[in-house]
Amino acid sequence: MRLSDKIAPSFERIGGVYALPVILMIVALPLVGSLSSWVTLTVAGLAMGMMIFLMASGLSLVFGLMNVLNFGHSAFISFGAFIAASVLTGLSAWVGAHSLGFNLLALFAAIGAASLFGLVAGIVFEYLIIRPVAGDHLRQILITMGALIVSEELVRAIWGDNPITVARPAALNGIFVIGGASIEIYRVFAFCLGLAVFVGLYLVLNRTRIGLLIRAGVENREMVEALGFRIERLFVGVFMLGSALAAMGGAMWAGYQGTITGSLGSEMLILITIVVIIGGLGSIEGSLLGALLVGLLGNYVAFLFPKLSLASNMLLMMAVLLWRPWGLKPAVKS
Amino acid sequence: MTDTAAERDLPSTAACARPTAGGVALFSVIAVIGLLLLFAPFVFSDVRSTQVAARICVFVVLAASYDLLIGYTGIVSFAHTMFFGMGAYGAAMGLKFGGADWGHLLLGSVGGVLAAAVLAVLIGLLSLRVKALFFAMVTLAAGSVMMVLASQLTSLTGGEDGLVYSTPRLFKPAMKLVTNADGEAARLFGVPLDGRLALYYFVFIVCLVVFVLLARIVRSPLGTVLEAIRENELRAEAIGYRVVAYRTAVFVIAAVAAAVAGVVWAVWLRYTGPDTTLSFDIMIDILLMVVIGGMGTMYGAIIGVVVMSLAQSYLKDLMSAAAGATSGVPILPHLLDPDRWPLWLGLLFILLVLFFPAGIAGTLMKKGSRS
Amino acid sequence: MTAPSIETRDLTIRFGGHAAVNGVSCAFRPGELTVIVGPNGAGKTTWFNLVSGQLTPTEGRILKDGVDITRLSPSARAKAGIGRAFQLTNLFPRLSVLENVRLAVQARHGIGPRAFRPARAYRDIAALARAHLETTRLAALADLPAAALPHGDQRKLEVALLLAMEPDVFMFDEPTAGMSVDEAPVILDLIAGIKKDGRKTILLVEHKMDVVRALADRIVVLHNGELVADGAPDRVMALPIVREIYLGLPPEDEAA
Amino acid sequence: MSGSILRLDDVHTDIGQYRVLHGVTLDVPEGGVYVLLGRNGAGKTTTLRTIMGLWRARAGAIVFRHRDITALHTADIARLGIAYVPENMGIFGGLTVEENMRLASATSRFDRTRLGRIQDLFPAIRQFWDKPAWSLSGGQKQMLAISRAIIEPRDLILIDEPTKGLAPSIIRAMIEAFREIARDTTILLVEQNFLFASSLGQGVSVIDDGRIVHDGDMAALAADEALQTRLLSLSMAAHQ
Repeated sequence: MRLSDKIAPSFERIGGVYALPVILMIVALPLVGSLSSWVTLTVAGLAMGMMIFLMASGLSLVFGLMNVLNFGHSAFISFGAFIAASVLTGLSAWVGAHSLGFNLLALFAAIGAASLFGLVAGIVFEYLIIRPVAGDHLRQILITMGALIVSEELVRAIWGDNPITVARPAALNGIFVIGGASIEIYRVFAFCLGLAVFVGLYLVLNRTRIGLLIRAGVENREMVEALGFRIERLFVGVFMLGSALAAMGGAMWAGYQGTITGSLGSEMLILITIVVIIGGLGSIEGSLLGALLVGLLGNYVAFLFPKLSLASNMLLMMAVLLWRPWGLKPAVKS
Repeated sequence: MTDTAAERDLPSTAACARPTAGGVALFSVIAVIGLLLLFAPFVFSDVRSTQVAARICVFVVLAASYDLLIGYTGIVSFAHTMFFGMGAYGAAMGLKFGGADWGHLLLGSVGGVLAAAVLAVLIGLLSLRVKALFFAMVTLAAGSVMMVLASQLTSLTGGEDGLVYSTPRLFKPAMKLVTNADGEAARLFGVPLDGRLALYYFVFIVCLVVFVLLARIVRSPLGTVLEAIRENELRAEAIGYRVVAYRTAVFVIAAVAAAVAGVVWAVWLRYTGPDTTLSFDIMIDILLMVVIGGMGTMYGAIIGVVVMSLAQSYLKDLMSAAAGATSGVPILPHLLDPDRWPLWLGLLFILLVLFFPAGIAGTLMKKGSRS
Repeated sequence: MTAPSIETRDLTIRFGGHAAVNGVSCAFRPGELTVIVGPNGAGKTTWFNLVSGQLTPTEGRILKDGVDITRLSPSARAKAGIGRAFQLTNLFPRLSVLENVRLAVQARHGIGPRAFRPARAYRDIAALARAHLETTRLAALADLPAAALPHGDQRKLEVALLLAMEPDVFMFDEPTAGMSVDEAPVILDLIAGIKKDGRKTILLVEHKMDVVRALADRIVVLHNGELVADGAPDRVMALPIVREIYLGLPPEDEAA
Repeated sequence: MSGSILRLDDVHTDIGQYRVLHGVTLDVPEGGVYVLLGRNGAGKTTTLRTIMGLWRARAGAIVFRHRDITALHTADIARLGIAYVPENMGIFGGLTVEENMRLASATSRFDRTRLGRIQDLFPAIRQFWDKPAWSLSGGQKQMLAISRAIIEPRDLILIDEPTKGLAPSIIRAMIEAFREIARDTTILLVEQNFLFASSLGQGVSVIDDGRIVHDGDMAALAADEALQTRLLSLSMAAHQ
């Protein structure tokens, strides 16, 4: 704190922690050297960040509202990815058609199916796993960990132990070139979808009565009930939404990766955990920040120092924790 | 009033101070297990059973040290296998790159254990000052990165294949501790006094010493401080205990115990790889053992380890039989495939957390206290 | 006149724009019992939290026997001789009554190099703990978990913990809150006993005027985070400004 | 007075393993202020929380306007027209004063005249309208909590020790406010401060050890010092 006292005011002036992804992008430019590579990497990083945001936002939101840390969250990512892959395989005629309409239809069907699964499975999960251990963090951590194991084994039992190839819609498969930088259409699509979800979530939380209820419920659940609202229904709704977002993110991720395996869930758990820690638990702004930083840094480092790429997220997390032990933008609780 | 209402339903450690009928039964079972482990090479003649006994010894240390964290201090860590692995890899590298002698075993082991301690201090100071949930997440991330490192730094760790090495001569099967007239290893109750026996007792004694130390810690004034921190962190700080320092200390103690268990395991197996030490499956096993045995009961760790180890071999056989029997049914054989063993483990785990949060030892100790 | 054992200089803490404690300077001497009064929201408990270390001030300094302790952690301040009993009962619920007190004794006297011996073996520490239970009339309940005690006994245990810390500065935050009429005197007698010792500094946040009158050597009045009066009880209670804010005579802007 | 609005019939409530209420029977008449007196730990708060459904009665019945509400969900009880001002006030500190009020109004829109009356009653509500509620003082938070309870027309308001920790000057202002509020609603007031309670209440019940030990007229109780001493062994000098 003492050292940074002089930098702090100007840092806050340029946007505080919100400026970090931009600063990272600017710093990366001279390091990467070539503008076209930088554009490609940046677009990839932003797209990856947005997909991770989709997956992580639910984890963070559910924590903020219910004080529940759901290690089983990534089960929804995994199921979402595999369901989307199955739908895309089933709709292979649409996926392969040279028509943007049919391509998009197939993709939306896949994302829709995954999200729908997230919604439905979210209710079941909340009722069976989360509700019985409400208020007991230790048992929560344990039971959701158990749920993650079970769901991951279920994925393997249903889709097998071998990797599955995901068919990507033809129209989104292409690349367009701007000034020597090649940009994958799918990445632009992923970025836009994630951004739209973020804006929607932000508006709901800050501009609607439901959002007001949610924010009040975060502070004092009992009082919200004494004012006449059934808060557990609200919370179930939020849990379902979070699960659906995770499944949606998983579906997008499946298309992005092209190949998925049964261990997708636990792999992504680590990633979204790091994102949520960096961003600060409980706030969607924090999740977005964390996700963008992880996405961008991951891509830059993979290009600059391939050997370091795996450790880069961990190093980023350590650095953030040293600077702000509660993350960049944690939810404010009274 | 409202805050403590929930806590009042939990078992009280203070109330468990007097022996109950269940407690007596529990300690008899533990005594039997202890005796069986002590005489394992003489009771079970086959190699496989000795292997199980050694594994139980190592995992008792792992589970007990983990219970020190989760049960006594209320710290949830997912990095326990990381420390286990660091001890194992330390010993393995010493023996592999240095040579199969005591000096290099000691060098590697001390190196591994020290590295684990240093890393535990770092993680502890960095993140133990914040919330329990947060710490769980940080250790989860750290543990997984360590696993990635182990599989990537092939030149040091052998990557996915791991390291194979020899142990000091004393532990080699050909070693004769006492020779008889024919120049062969002498037999005691029909068991040859060879390197195998020495190796088993090396494992047993080291594990026993570490376990006894851990058990003494929880009964010492330090143990009460740890429980106080679990119960009411702010008040513990207010009466003069540096909570972060105590938490970090107990995290380091647990890490060192796990690393020592790793050293022993590496020597016993003569092989160290990600699957035998670092894997997340082992982390889950440890968690399950502690939860089955009962959190906050050092002796519960023993019960948990034994139950798990027996169930693991028994249930797998049962599953393959069941999978064969249901081969006509659609998805069922897939669920009953022995490879799907974690599925049932996970289910068992969930049910335990839901219905028996006190575990076997905790539940037993309460039995008979009312009557 | 003895040197002050505890002193705050320009002590200020702001939450956002709101100064909960604003430039409070005062010093307290051994043998003196000071009651801190003021309407709700005046900053009494916040000032306590600053002195015992639960909060860190935005500005100003805290001195213990002339040594700056502003940046010390709560545990370091406890070791430096500042003991605090809390307004809301704040114990170790699943540990026994004896263990609760033993923890405080142990924090005070240390366990030295004997850390590995079983806790039972520390007869000296256990004996001290039992003595404190006798003083607070809790000895019969020693083996019960703290959570099982009725409210009044939990408050007594709270005080027993404070006694066991053997501090130089005793800070009580409404020690008799929620106690029945027959229980409260036990606590008040204990406080009077500490005062008689003559070497301890006692700070007491209290609302009940009968308690204030019976015990106080001195009254400090806080209002809106600021120190507005400080002095002998009769003199302070007679000050117009105190009558105004504490007894609310002129109904000027109440809310502010 | 037009009959009873709320009746508790032999209500027993446990908190965890502790039996707190051992048969509370209470009859709150419609209109005015009814006081439930008792020393700390007597079961006052538990009684209110049981009425609100925040804690469940193990036995007995709670009847509101001829309707058994014993097993209803808290939110449904609130929707019947019962407001609750808890001991800790239940203010949402992270929300603004306006947002706190908005949550309590049925439609997110305010009845302007009603709001105006409240703001006249409690000027701080107007003054801090768009400020975060955590920045209010204790007394102001109490006023916000009460404002929240009356922003909609309610039949019954349960208020738990509103004077706790407040300076006498604020308490005096509060007495005026409560008289004003009680004109068109019933208040069930839980108190420990006898002076405050006696200046407001018409009817009174005294609770001790989880049982009602006295029912009657406030004026009679106020006049009978021996009865006061017997029933309320508490420090009445607390706020003098």
